[in-house]
Amino acid sequence: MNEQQLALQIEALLFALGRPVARKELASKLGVEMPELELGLRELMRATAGRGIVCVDDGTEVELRAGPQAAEMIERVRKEELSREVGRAGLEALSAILYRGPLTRSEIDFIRGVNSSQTLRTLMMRGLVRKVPNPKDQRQWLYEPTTELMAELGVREREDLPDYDAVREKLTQLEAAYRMKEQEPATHDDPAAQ
Amino acid sequence: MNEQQLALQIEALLFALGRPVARKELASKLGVEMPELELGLRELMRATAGRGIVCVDDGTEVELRAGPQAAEMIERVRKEELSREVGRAGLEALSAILYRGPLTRSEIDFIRGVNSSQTLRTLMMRGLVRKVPNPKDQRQWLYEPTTELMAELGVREREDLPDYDAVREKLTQLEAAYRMKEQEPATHDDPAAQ
Amino acid sequence: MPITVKTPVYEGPLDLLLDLIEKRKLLINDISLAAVADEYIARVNSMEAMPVGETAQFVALAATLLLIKSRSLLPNLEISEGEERDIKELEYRLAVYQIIKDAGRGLRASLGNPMLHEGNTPDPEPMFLPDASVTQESLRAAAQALIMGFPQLAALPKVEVKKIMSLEEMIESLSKRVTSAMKLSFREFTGKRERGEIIVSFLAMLELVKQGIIKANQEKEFGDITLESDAISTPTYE
Repeated sequence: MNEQQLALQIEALLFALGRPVARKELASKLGVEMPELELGLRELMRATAGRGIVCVDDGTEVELRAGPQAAEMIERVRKEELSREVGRAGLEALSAILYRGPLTRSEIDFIRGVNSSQTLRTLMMRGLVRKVPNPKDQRQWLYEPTTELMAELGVREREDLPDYDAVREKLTQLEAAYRMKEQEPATHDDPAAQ
Repeated sequence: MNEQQLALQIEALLFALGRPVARKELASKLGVEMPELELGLRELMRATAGRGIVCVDDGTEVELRAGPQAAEMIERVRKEELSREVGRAGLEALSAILYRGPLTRSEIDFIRGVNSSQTLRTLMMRGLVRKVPNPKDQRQWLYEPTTELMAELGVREREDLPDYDAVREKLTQLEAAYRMKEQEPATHDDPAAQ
Repeated sequence: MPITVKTPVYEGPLDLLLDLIEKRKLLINDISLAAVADEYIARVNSMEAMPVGETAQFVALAATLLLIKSRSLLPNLEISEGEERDIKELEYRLAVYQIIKDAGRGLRASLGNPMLHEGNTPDPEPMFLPDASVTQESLRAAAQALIMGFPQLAALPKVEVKKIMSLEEMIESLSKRVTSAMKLSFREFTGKRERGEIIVSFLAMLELVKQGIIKANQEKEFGDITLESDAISTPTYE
């Protein structure tokens, strides 16, 4: 691998891992020796200087971050995002989790008929739902409402939601009927990625 | 803001949000007009081509993804391989949407000669297509490709799809020929047969 | 990850028809459509029981093919504007479908390309930010939307049954018109036979007449027809 190729691999790996990574770990994951890694890192630092995504190096660990020129803008956008209403998608996902939950992401996708990963991410950032390991399958996450959400809704438990039993029953029936009819491969369960 | 600066801001914002973002949303968050945004986007597409992090464009939304040269390494590190099997019905629907889209469900049914609702639902659950209101008729939905679909096909934009221009061209010609024939007066008129 | 996919042999009537045309390496036009009509109908005939909706779609296309074939054999057969449109539309749909299906093969290959993996942007620590629009009522309404969002499984077949009815009418009226076009009555074929069987025999006979293998005689107007040939079984009259 030449320097450019190595820089590319380092950049992609840091992006995929999304956390600070020690030089040693980088070298072992990429299967290169330390001196080679240093060359690749130097090339990456050079190539990302003054860009939207920069490589930050504290001497031990390296990490990708949004460029400093964009920090102010990102701060503003983040605030805006969280002050927005959760919208239709958010309400649907919340109601699936409340009435039918706890559910895995693929079960929520199935009930809604659309991919819900971004919606769930927003709901989690806002502290409305959280994910807990599925006791039946440790590789999966289950989504459940937070206690803060329950308090905000003024219900002590999910059973207190309007028409809880009827809605839960109806959704269960529809799911069963639809799964049976489905001939195509359904969603595969996400292995605790994210 | 010049193109480079705008590309930097777009890159940083996409990185910070970590999800696909619609062009409109980008423009409003960055406080620029659409034509300016397009220039910035084009610059970003150009600047990230062949790098570790690339920009993927589905025609409506854009998202940052790891470059194709890093695919194998990331799969190895993440120890997971995404199943990208979609089945024949799914492939036909995807190809209609990519090469001819955006399309309504009945347009997809018309092309395939069979009901596609089940197929489309499965594709939506996997995040490979999404539906958006038809600007021409708010009661209808249009199906569009997603950045997830582009990423799973390993392409950054639609123009990189196999034979994209040739297929579009063929379809346009066919349609033009068909419309012309439709307007020709029929040779026979037999109202009794109706 | 292994997934079991139950793939039907044909995705639908267009798929079957296109397959028949491509197998013979023909271009899509009325000549090739007429050429594969018999085989299409024979295939549909031999299909195992299908859901009502699907059968209707296969049979509806058979009707158009039948019309195309009849016209190719009987140039003086009157074709209505609507039927002319159906034929043109079928050719157009088939051509578009062929392109889309081919492109789908290219996509399948692309699914084997190295993919562009997702990044993993770390999210900021969650903080509780309530949203005034999230209430018991709005959640109940969203649940209702979920319930309504499940496709209505029962609604489809009803519409399709209506299509079958109109197909029978269509075949009926077509055989009347063909009769007058070639001064031939098909009483024989309007008995209690299976629809598919009627169509196949009907087409076979048209073919034979065209090729001059059989000669049709009619004693008087609206009278029965005598088919002068040993090659086919003598018609039975009721």
